Amino acid sequence: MSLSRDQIAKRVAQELQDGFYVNLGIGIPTLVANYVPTDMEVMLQSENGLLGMGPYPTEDNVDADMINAGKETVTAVTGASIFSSAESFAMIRGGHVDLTVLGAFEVDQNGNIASYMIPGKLVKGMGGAMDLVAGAQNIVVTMTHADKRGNSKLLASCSLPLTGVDCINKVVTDLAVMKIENGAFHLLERAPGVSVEEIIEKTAGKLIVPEFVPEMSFE
Amino acid sequence: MSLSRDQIAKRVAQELQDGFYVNLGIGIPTLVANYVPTDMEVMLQSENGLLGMGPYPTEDNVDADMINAGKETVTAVTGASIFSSAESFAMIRGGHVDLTVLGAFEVDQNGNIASYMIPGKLVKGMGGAMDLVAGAQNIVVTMTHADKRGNSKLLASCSLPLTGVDCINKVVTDLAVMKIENGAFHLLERAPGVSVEEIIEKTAGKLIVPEFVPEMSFE
Amino acid sequence: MAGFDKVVDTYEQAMSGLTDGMTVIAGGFGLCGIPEGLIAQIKTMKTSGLTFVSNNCGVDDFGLGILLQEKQIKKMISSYVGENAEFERQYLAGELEVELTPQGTLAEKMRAGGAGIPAFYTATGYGTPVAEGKEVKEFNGRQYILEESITGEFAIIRAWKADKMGNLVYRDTAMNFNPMAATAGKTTVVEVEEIVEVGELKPMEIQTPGIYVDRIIKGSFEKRIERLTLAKN
Amino acid sequence: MAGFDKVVDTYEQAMSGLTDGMTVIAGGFGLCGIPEGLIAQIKTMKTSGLTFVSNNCGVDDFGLGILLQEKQIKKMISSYVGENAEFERQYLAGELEVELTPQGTLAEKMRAGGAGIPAFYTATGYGTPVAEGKEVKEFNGRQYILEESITGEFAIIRAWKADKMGNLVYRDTAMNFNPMAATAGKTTVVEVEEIVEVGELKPMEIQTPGIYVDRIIKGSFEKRIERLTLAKN
Repeated sequence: MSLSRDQIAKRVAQELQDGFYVNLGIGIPTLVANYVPTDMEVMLQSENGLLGMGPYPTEDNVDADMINAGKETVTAVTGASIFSSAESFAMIRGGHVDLTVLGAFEVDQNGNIASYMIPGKLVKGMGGAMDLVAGAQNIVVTMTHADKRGNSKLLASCSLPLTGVDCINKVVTDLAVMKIENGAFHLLERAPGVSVEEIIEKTAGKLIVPEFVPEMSFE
Repeated sequence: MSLSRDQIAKRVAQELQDGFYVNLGIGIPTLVANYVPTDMEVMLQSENGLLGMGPYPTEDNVDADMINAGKETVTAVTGASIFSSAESFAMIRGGHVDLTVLGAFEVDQNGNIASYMIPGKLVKGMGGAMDLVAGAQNIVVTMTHADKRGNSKLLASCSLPLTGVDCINKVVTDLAVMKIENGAFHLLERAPGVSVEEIIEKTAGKLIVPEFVPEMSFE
Repeated sequence: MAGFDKVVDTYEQAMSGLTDGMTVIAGGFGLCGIPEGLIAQIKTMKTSGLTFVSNNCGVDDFGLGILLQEKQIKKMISSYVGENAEFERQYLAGELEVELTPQGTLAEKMRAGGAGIPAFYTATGYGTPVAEGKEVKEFNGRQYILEESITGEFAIIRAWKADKMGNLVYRDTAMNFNPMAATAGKTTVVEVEEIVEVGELKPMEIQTPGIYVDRIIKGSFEKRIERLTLAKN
Repeated sequence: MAGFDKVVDTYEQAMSGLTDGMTVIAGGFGLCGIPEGLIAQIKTMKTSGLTFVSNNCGVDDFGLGILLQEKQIKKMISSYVGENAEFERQYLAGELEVELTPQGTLAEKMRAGGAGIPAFYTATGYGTPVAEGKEVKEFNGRQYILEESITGEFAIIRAWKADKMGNLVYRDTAMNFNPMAATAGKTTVVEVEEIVEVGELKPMEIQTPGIYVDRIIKGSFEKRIERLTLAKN
């Protein structure tokens, strides 16, 4: 069975470590915040200038001046700091964020990512995505393994305009966990009940498959 | 009579305007603060991170954490702000300071300045001087017209290593006020009782002398 | 403090000197922290052919979007310009130029512009459409592109409090691009929620020193929320 | 907050990992805002061949000067290195390398290092000995030189207060180079006057977010004054 969005988020949450500063993109990455292990603390960075993003506010404490990078109203946790956009991206560009999780249209075997622009459609802009992929040492991309027509999104070479080059280390899809190294995807785990064959079939880029591929564990 | 250090400072103070942000270097420039006209307000910038430098402290309010760029204990005026060295030099380099006053060993007719290094002597460093001369739109140099042996310090071309090129607009010496423009010094005023001939004699660089050279006024 | 009193009474005074074809750096992220009254004044003035440097372009009927409606904007330099139907129409019709710039690069371009740094290298955008036509240079085995800084004839920003000398503090994430924008305008105009006496803001709490600020006006703000998101139960 | 508790109890722990030949970025201006106890710990450790990036090099018997006395410093990257006789002796004897860097360029090199910007252009130093061997480029009719950023294996800084997560506030002009130095170290160690509980420092008052800080130690400071200057009664 392919994973649900929440299950993908839950699997990504296993990449967290106590004391990590983490930037979560819009969509599935945002859900990761719901699965931070209870014995662990992480600080969420929002690139509009907030380190220590908290939950959404109650109706009583909504404040138009407290939003996240997705323009949603949020709160700040105890220990949070607020700063300018230049400072926020100094943090990101300077490699100080421990883990960045974001979505993508395509990822390729060389760690390139395409996530912001589909030619022919209106270009809305890259926002902070290019800075995030260029700055982070440790990036996890979350996406479905293939698009709705069954075309693989894990390619030999991205077909869409790139957001960044040679920057993605790890991909968590609805079917598998893979790392990217030396010009290939390396299959690390498969979703419970998903066959290695299905993953091979839906991966267009070079895929290295070890002898034994464990199922993801969610206990 | 050539001007005293205090008189030079007094003459430089006439370059101030109400509402100016001003950076005063070490030595004669520091004295300018004593001659700010009483109907005028200026804010003094100290490049270690203080905008709104006040007088020296009394013994009771000395604070090791409140110093100026000359490492002297100082106070802050009402309305002062304190910031990092990067922010301070962003201000300076970005041309936000209205007037900079500093000393020099030599100035030449092309607006070059040498002020930090005499080969053969120990090099102590340029501190913030290179940033100040590169950043300011409006710089006044204060110095004696000639050195102790009578050698002119206003040259066709500086002989010492430069602090900055093509950056000095105005020079106030013990003998004269000059502007620098189009590759020449232009004599604007002479010290009371000092002859135009003496100024010509002590100026090695190209000097343009108008028909009438007024004496400085100190009323 | 005559020479340092930067408070103006009317929006006309606040935006006086803005003329057709100028570049305006605007603070704000989405609709958060935008100088609402200064934008409205530009609409009133009907100034046109403007280039705006702003992370976003508001929504159809609020923020910079209202200047799009009036066709006063020639060009936008932004990182993200969704949420705006009129923007889309003008862009597709070729009536509006857009220079998409990564958000962090945009913030740094403003800061650099204010700080007298004409250009800097960044890895952001290398190998992407953003890098087209830009110089590439290698440092420590990695490729970087050269990005030039941005300044404008005007900067329009919002702060929380200003003292009369223009020392500013911001309120929470309404800070965003405002401090950098403040440094990058030849004339910087700030619209604030509150004007306080000089001395009320302490030296260490001031986030933008008054040296960057030319005019201050007290505004009143709608503070529209773009995406109201509440905790479940 | 186990994972975010950065407080250490001993100077040994604070400087653990520093080894011969490393580059250390140090905050402070003159003797103001220097991490006195961390410097003393480096003396105790006898680590040698160090490169220090610091605006100044202390005086003979205080600040970084005490590491000069022990010949632990191989190279200084500074803007001003007067007030130090042993410095002069070692420099003239060829025992000490010195890279003089304009003060604003030095501050910006640290900031850029922390911000992932490998190099930037500045007019500062163009046409002077500082420009030797550096790339020159013209922007808008003016000449600028390319300056590369600086990072170090360690940064040692002083702040006024830290919460246990490493959020920092500084005290008056003891701030100086400390915030930039904090960002430029692979391991950043801060010595503070006071450690407070998380939450005591408000989000908008924090000057260095904890993300830059790895270790915190409470120090006690002599705070020697280099030039006591008093008002004339």
